[in-house]
Amino acid sequence: MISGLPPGLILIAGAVAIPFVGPTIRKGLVLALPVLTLALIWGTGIDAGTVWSAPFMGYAVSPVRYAPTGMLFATVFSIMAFGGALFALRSARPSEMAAAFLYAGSAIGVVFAGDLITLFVFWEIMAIGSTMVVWNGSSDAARRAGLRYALIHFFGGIVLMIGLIGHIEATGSITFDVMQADAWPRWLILAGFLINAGAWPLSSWIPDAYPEASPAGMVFLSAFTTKTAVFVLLVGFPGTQALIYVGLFMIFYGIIYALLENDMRRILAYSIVNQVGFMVVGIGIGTEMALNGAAAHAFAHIIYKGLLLMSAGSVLYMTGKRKCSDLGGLFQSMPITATCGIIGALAISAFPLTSGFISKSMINQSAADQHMMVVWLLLTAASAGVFLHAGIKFPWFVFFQKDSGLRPPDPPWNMRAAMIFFAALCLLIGVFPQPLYALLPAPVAFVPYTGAHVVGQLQLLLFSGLAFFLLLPLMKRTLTVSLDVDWLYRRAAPAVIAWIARDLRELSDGVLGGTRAQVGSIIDSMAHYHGPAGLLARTLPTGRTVFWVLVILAAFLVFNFS
Amino acid sequence: MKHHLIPRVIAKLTIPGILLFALYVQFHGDYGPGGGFQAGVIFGAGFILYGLVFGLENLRKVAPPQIVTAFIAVGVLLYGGVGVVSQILGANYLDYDVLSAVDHDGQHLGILLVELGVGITVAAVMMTIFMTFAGRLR
Amino acid sequence: MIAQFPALQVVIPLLGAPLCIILRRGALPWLIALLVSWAALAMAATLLSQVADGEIISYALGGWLAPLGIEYRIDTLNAFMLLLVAGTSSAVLPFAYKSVAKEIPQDRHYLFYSGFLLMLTGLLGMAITGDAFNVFVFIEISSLSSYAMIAMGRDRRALSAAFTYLVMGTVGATFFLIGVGLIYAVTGTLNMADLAERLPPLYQSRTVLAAFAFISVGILLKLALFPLHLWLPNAYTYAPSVVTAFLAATATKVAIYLLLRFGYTVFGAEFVFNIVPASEVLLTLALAGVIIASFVAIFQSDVKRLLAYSSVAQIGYIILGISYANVTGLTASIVHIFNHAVTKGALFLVMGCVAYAAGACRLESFAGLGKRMPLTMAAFVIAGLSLIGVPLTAGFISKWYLVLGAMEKGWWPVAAVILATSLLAAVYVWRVVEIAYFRDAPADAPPLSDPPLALLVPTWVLTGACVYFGIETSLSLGFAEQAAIQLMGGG
Amino acid sequence: MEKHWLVRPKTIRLLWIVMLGVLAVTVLLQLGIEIHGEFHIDETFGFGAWYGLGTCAVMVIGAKILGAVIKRKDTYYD
Repeated sequence: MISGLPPGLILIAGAVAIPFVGPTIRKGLVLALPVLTLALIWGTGIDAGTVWSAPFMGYAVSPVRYAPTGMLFATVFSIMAFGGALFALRSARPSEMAAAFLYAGSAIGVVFAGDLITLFVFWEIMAIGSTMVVWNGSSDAARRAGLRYALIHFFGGIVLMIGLIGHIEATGSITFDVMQADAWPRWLILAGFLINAGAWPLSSWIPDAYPEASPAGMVFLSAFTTKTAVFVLLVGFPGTQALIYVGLFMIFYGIIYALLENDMRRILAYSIVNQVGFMVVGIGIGTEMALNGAAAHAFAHIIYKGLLLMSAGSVLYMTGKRKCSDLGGLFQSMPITATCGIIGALAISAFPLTSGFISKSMINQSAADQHMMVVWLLLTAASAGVFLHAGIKFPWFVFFQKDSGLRPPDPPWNMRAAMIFFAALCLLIGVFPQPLYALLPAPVAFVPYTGAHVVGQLQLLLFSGLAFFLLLPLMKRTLTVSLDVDWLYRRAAPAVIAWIARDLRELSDGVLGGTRAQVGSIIDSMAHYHGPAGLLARTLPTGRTVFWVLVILAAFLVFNFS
Repeated sequence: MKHHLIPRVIAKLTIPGILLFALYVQFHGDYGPGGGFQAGVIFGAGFILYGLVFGLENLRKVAPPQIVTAFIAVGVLLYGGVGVVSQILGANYLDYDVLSAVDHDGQHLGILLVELGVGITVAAVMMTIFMTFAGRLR
Repeated sequence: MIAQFPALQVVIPLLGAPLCIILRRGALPWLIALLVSWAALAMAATLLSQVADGEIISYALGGWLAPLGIEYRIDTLNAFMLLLVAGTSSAVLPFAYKSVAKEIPQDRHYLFYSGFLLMLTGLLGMAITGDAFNVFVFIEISSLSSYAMIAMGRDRRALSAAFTYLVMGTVGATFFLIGVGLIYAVTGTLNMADLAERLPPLYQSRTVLAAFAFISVGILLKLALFPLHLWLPNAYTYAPSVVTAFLAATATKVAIYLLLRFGYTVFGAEFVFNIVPASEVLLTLALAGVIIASFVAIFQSDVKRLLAYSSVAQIGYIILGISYANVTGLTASIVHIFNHAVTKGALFLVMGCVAYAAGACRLESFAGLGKRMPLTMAAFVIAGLSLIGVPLTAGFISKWYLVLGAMEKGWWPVAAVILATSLLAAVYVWRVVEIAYFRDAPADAPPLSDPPLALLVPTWVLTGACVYFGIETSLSLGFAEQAAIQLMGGG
Repeated sequence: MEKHWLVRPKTIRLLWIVMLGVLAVTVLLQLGIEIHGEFHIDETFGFGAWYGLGTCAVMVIGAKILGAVIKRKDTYYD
């Protein structure tokens, strides 16, 4: 009975209830519901398979399908929802908490989807939920970034939907299973998935929108959208060669941009792209071990990236500052935040005894096993690069470097508790990887802790550290942003339209104005035709309609008689 | 029009005739030329003539607008009601055969009532239109 | 008794209208209208359940059998339209009580409800009759009463809007009549089923071609297909709230029904799509309408007007589905007729709530409404999501089928346009949401709160329907599919 | 106010020494542990060390060069 319930619905129901209950009940609710979800998932168990089907739009949809990969992702999503809720317990407004739960619930919905329609339904709800989370950053910048975020995800939804419908039309099947990227419907589906994964060129929404969310909001955002994309790629397109190259590009794109970045949360946002790149490469390699590695890395990544963002969020929450150039020396007054942040940083860098070590190694090893030397070398270089941009750069510039003079205390107890919880998880998984291995879709025969591997990794990371400190003068923080593809739709497209529009207008307006004026002029010229008094919207005399009546009538008649 | 004696006298003489003729057209409609629509127009014309000659005020006294509008409704109700009665008696809407034991009589009765409904509505509508337009001028 | 429902379906609203005039005191007219409408809904539901298995009901008025007499002929599509029209009126009439009391002078209420019932009669009649000339009669009944209803709007511009609509509506109805006259001239019959049998041998006749041109242009004007939509925005903007909600949900939809009925049943799909270039004409106009009207909607400063332009765009979607000339496209059109009626009905009732509380529906008067009228704006958001076509709302079902139909034809650029314009819908819905939720009300704004339950409940019933029909599709989609198959099968 | 012990110059010098010591140890450890790579290059002595140092330098310098082109004032989009 209850086991047939789509597990995501628990959190979604919570999202509906949250705005209507008092603060005390709300706090209990947000902590209890993720636990309840976890209990439902594991109480039902993997043997349940496809629990039920129902007719919807003439198809037999199966909203609840238990499968190993789904279980793994749902487990970490529930843990994340719990940790995030604990972190957000006091700071988040009811609307933000509700949005976050809608978001988390629909992400869990996606990973249990047994068919493409259910998947798409939850996919779109996830877009709405996450947009609401961004908006709850409640600044003007958050509102604008949220709109861009929403439009990109709606666009991704469109690409995905055309692909899905084309696929369903061609095959007659709605089952969500392994697909071959061999015809344009499948290419579109792949593209739709990759947009959510943050693949270049549509990746800039991550550093654009996520850092505008509230401190707690970004903790939630980092976990679900990109990782559900990893999930669907894992299930739908394992072994698609193109993904190796996409993934490698994402990895180095993330490193380079993170190195250039000044905003601590944008550094971490770029590092999301980087880390998802590792998973995408693993999916592209497509062997059993590579897929295991991708899944394990997603699991580990959600936790340590959540931890890093909690640490960054605590700093932002306590100081109100987010730029590296404004921060520094915080380890003295925020020891717990700093320690947890460092543990997260070590985990993301795949330091031995942390969760990243056991998961990333699997991906690297699978590349080696397949004798992909270039891929392996690049992945190894990237591991060093991760340590550079996230492993050292983030903690160094936030907690050490110069003394900014700021002496904020550690954040409130709930934030500390959430950080300690996640830090402990990072270490536990790193030391005892067996429980995580047991969750993986395929049996694991991988032993991470061999002397050679540990030594090799230590050499790599420690010498990267050396490189960091030696090259420190080259990495002086500057008050800058880096141009990215979003420049095209934030700057170039409006300017081009404005340029054309200006040419269409009288020459007197041709003087170069500020960009704002240019954008204004597009809107003006659009409004000229479409606005309330515009040509296409004006209350025209009836004669105009009669004219059109005659035109259409004539069209019919002329075509008929010719 | 108070001083125009001749129109007043002639109107007084002809109005009863017009109304009588209207009733003739109405009830003879199923045997000869005529019917509810024509009868209604003629009947209404009688009142309109009265209104033209004796003024709107007097017409309003003879035929209070509220009652006239009500008659629009009554005519429609009569028309529709006959149809509903035939339904109640077990036939289709507006199937008059069932209105009497003999089919022929039923047809006769049905058409008579329906035409009466039409006549009433048309007459009332004509009067309403006249009163509305005449009233607008002031 | 049930055998008489086809006639009663039209007769009861028809008799209700004069009854409102006679019993004009107090709330009686409203009560009559409400009861009549609910009765009509019950009958429509019964009829739909009777034709659900594909049966066709034929009812001879006055006992005169077709093709001599007037025949009411009910297949799935008719019954579905009846349900839609009666259902919408039953949902908006409870709303009318308070809304009309606020927007229309007390001494005209009885006229309002009487006119409303006539409008209902006309729309039901158009949907039920199987006689081409009878259609014209009902078009006139519904049109004349809707002109009067629009003219009752508070704003003085309502008068000019009604007048424009009157002129254009009359042009449309006249074109329709000319066309019916032409086919009568060549076939000697007005019964649709009979026409369907007699027309095929005459397909090359110029009279028939001309008749088709006149009838379709006449209907396209009534259904407000771009660029023949110019009467619609003003009419919807200035009419009383209830009238807008009712007309937006039903009037253009019944006109679309006529297009389907004449296209598929009377002239036949073979004629319409193989002999006449209807598919190309409809496709072109529909795409132009969807794109341009969506853009125009973005730039409106009056939310009612914005929604009116969105209606023009949505009508474009419906016509798009028809232009595919396949079962999926037709299903999409019919289901979108239904889903859009529910969605727009809900949105215009929200406008009614805003107009009731704030007095106007201008964009700037929405500032801060998210906090001040939370329930009303929540309904707007949900119905707005349905307008965009977000999953789990009614709009999604239509969008899915529209795209699926395009894919079956291999017209994937059309599919891309459909989905891209839903981004435009997202933008214009967003404009309202942004102002309602992200802009604070001016400091000197009078206090506002959600309207009374009498307004909120009907609004939320329709809003709930947007979600309900997005999840439980057996009613909307099931009947739409059956109707589409019947139409394509030449039924 | 006295500086935190961790940021005193004396400590930092100590840290550098310790760090260089640890670096040396990790490389020297390889003498005792045989590494079986899949490729030849990863079996070279101190592969992790020189590869990590080298690629990091490349990445930092690459980023620096790219940054010269794509960096803008952080009020660019406002």
